[in-house]
Amino acid sequence: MDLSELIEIAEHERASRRSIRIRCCTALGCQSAGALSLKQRLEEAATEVERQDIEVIGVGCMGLCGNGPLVMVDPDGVLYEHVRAADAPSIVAALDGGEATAPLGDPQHPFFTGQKRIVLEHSGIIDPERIESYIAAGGYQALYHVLHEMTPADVIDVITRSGLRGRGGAGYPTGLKWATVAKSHGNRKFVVCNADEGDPGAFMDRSIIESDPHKVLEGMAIAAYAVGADQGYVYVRAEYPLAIQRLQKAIAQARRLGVLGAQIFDAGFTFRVDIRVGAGAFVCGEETALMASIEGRRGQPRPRPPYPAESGLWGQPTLINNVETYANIAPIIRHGAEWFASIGTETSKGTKVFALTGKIRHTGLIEVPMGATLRQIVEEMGGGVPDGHVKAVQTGGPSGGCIPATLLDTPVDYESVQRVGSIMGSGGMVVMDDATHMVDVAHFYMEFCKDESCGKCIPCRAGTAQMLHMLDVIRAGQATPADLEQLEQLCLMVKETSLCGLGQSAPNPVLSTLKYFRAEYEALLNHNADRATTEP
Amino acid sequence: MAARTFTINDQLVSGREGETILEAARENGIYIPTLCHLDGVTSVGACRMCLVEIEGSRTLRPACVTQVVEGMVVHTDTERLRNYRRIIIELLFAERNHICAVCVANGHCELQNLAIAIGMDHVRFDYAFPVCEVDISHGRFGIDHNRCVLCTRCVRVCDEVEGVHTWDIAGRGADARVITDMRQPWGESTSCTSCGKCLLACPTGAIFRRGATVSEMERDPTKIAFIVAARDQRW
Amino acid sequence: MSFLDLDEWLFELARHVELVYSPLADIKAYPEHVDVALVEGAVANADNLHLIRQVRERTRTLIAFGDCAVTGNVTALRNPLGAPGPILQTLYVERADMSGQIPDAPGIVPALLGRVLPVHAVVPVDLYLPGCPPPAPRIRAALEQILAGGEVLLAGREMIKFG
Amino acid sequence: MAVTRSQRPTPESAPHPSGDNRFRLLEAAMKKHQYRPDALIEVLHRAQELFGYLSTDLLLYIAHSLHLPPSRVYGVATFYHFFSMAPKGQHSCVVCLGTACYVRGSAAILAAAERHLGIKAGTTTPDGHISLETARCLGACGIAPTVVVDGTVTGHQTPEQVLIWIERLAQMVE
Repeated sequence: MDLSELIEIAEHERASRRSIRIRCCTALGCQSAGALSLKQRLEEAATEVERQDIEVIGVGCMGLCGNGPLVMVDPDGVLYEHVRAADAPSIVAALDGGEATAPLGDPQHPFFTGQKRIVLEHSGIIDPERIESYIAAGGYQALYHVLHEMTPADVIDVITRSGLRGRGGAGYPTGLKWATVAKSHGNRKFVVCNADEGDPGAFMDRSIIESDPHKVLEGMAIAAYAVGADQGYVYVRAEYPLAIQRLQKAIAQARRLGVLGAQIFDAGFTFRVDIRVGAGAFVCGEETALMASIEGRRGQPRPRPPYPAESGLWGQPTLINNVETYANIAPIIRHGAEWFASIGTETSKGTKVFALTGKIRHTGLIEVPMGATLRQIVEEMGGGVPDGHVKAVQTGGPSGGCIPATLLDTPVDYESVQRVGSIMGSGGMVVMDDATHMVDVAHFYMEFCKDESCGKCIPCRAGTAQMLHMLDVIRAGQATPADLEQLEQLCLMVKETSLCGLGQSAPNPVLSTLKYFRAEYEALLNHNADRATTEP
Repeated sequence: MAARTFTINDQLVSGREGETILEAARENGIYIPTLCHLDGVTSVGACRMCLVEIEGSRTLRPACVTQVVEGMVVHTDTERLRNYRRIIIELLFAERNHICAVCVANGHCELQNLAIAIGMDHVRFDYAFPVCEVDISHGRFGIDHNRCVLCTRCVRVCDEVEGVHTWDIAGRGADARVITDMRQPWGESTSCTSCGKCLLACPTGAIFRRGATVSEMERDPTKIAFIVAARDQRW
Repeated sequence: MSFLDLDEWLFELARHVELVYSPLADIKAYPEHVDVALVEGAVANADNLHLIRQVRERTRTLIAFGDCAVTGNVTALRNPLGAPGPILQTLYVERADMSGQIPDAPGIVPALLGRVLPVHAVVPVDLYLPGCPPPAPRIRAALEQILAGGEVLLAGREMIKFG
Repeated sequence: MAVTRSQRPTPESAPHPSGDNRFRLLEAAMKKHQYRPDALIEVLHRAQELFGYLSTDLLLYIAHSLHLPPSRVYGVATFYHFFSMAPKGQHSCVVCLGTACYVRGSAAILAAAERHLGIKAGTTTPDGHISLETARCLGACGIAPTVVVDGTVTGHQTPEQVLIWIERLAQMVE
């Protein structure tokens, strides 16, 4: 495989396209609403009218998951929502002036126009099950460019100057991490893609893999070249069967074409990728636990240092980034560090993908420049709460916090979100309305953390159980102001003493709701302070 | 090995390169409480009792796995640390059913000693009162899960010193339990060599000698380090 | 009983205090305005609950005295088994040789609480004196400090060891 | 050819002494990973796929094959929620309890299912017909609340709708 062959595939793919393309979303959300039978009906309908200029393709996520199945017809850009299989013939007929029976969507809605798509640039446009479709969109050219025209140091320099920070939550500078792994000595080095997207309410990584798996693989390959690794692992949750299946297919196709495997692009670079399927443990999103799991052990974190960059998988230097981080790599190489750095804010560059869910009119996946405000995202793009008001926006999953409606003008970047007591996290954004009781929300997350605590360190294992119990007591109206104070003390202790990020952040939902919605806790105090019951 | 000079609690001390804060502190006669640490086996930094403050570090660091650095300034006994350590011990007492009055290890228990050292005169949290099993199927030893603090010292000593790995942890979180083999009764374990190292390693009365009654379980966990040292010297 | 181990110091103590209530002394009601109460035992039944509330209301310094009062100790061993209802049912009815019934004599046999609780889980406690039983020197040290007025400080193995 | 092959079985194609062909498939999975201990979780996935759940005997078999201490295999198998140590029902109904589903009322859905089936989440009906389970988040938050019925993800669910699913499952007697 060399560049001319790559371009040949791309040109052949583009030349074989038909003028009218009916794109049918086949990502999980739409599949659950019947997208596969819809796609089949669309294909049949296109065949029935005997038009050679129509093609039906299955694509990845278009974003507006709540209104699926979604169908987009090119080149006119007509969007249909809530499409049923029975609507298929009318959609094809509409191409000849008929009227489609499916509701029309509005591609000019702020939900779409407010976005800036880098990570999701191909999402909903290309066929994720065909590598040719990715290559036609310019895929793997960045890898070729890197292997033939850049040294590993050049690559790291570009990533560093781009200002890209880890999209998994903590926002560690990606270039710095790569540089550390590159400098570390080991018999072998590994590159790991963290696709253990465990935050309930987050599905960015699933969607990226389902919609554009090769982009992640290309990013990993570039990273491997930069740090000197020859083996990669993608650690995916078992809860994501479609993503696993598409990734498997993508890896097989990439190997067949020689863009993964030995001697990639004849540049003396070898990189293999294997999938490791998780087995239902939230803590495995923590990097040391994730590595333990890849090694076939209980997914329990260990103290850092040593950091994975120095001593990771099997004691070798290991680079761990998350899906979205890798998906940013090829575009940065293609367009340059300055281009990327021109997007976003002073300290948070580029874009961020969010999964917008909860009590909101338009649920789905959006990608916005860093620094967009919560109000823009929730009210303009998301359309606000149907029949009600936004009470709070939860970001960062169980590790994050609830941001009250009064702070909706907070720009979304790493520092600003942290300043208001939450974290950027991986990108889950759950909107809560007036009907949501914040003590219940805290309880919900605490129950999650308690169930997911690995049990290794005492503050997290026993602390989450105790915090949950105290929330139970509060909800039962049996708590006193002293109990509330003790809960706060315990929260601080667990936050400061837990071994890993899960425990350190487990108190956040309680602390943030206490900070902004303390009255809801206080209203529950001293109602039924008698905890000694004689009930049999 | 190169020497490292640094400060613990305003006292200038010296340690060796590669040494942990805990080791250096002990050599200099400075007490740092520990629970999951056991001389002779790998440290896991799990109990968080040995957390110390290091100036310039955003987070608290476990002394058992943090190496000394030239010029570092360590505090091991601040108000904050004392408060956190007491909470850790209280959480442990509340987590399972630790009844000192009827325990074989009463008076010789590391958990009890820590409670005393930390000044715990009562537990401020509600007790969980979980249902825990007692396994006395083994001819010589027994395990009472009511008293287990999940320090994994038995797991590590069995794996690293005896080389058998009879013990491991099953389940997770508050439901985690130490197990032998396929969680069968200890007496039916086919891998156990009955060497008794887990008994030596156990900090509480969880693993006990059968026939021992209240306050009778005296053990010397330093024997583990002795065994390891002896083995290493032979090679 | 270990209170009696205070031996001759009891005479010293008697010079400073007046014994106004004790399960061993024949005093029917817990009096008002008590200075110090040493509360033994956990809160296990309705009578305990009633009494401890009364004690708290009428006492300046409430001392949880001994492991049962401080932790629930052996008396709380029934807690992991769950609420007493099913336990009583098993013991008094299902396993009874003859026609079994759960003892029920209002005013005589007090109802069991759902859970046995340490004293401080029911009412605020001023001082904790653990031990099973608390050894005499520990009791003496605590009482001496109380008699001397000021803050009571108990620390170290001899003073706060459980068991 | 086929005859020759069946007369002289190669080790990996030989059926397990028990005559259970699933062991042959499990063996193939372990061989694919060269019996490496780090493949334990992959092997457990395959074993559960083949056998439906992980019995003690099965775990012991895997432990011996991968040269791992039994307690370690048991420890790993019980650490991950995905692995089940008990047989599951013939049909499954999984209610997602992720945040988005929670905010949109999944608790009521689960309660309705529990009431209707008369079992708690995480258990199977006494006749072994239906297992009621919960999930931590299926990542299908856009169509919350979601329920997975026999592997098929369905969105925008209500308690009423879920009871219809369950009724349908109940009528699917083998």
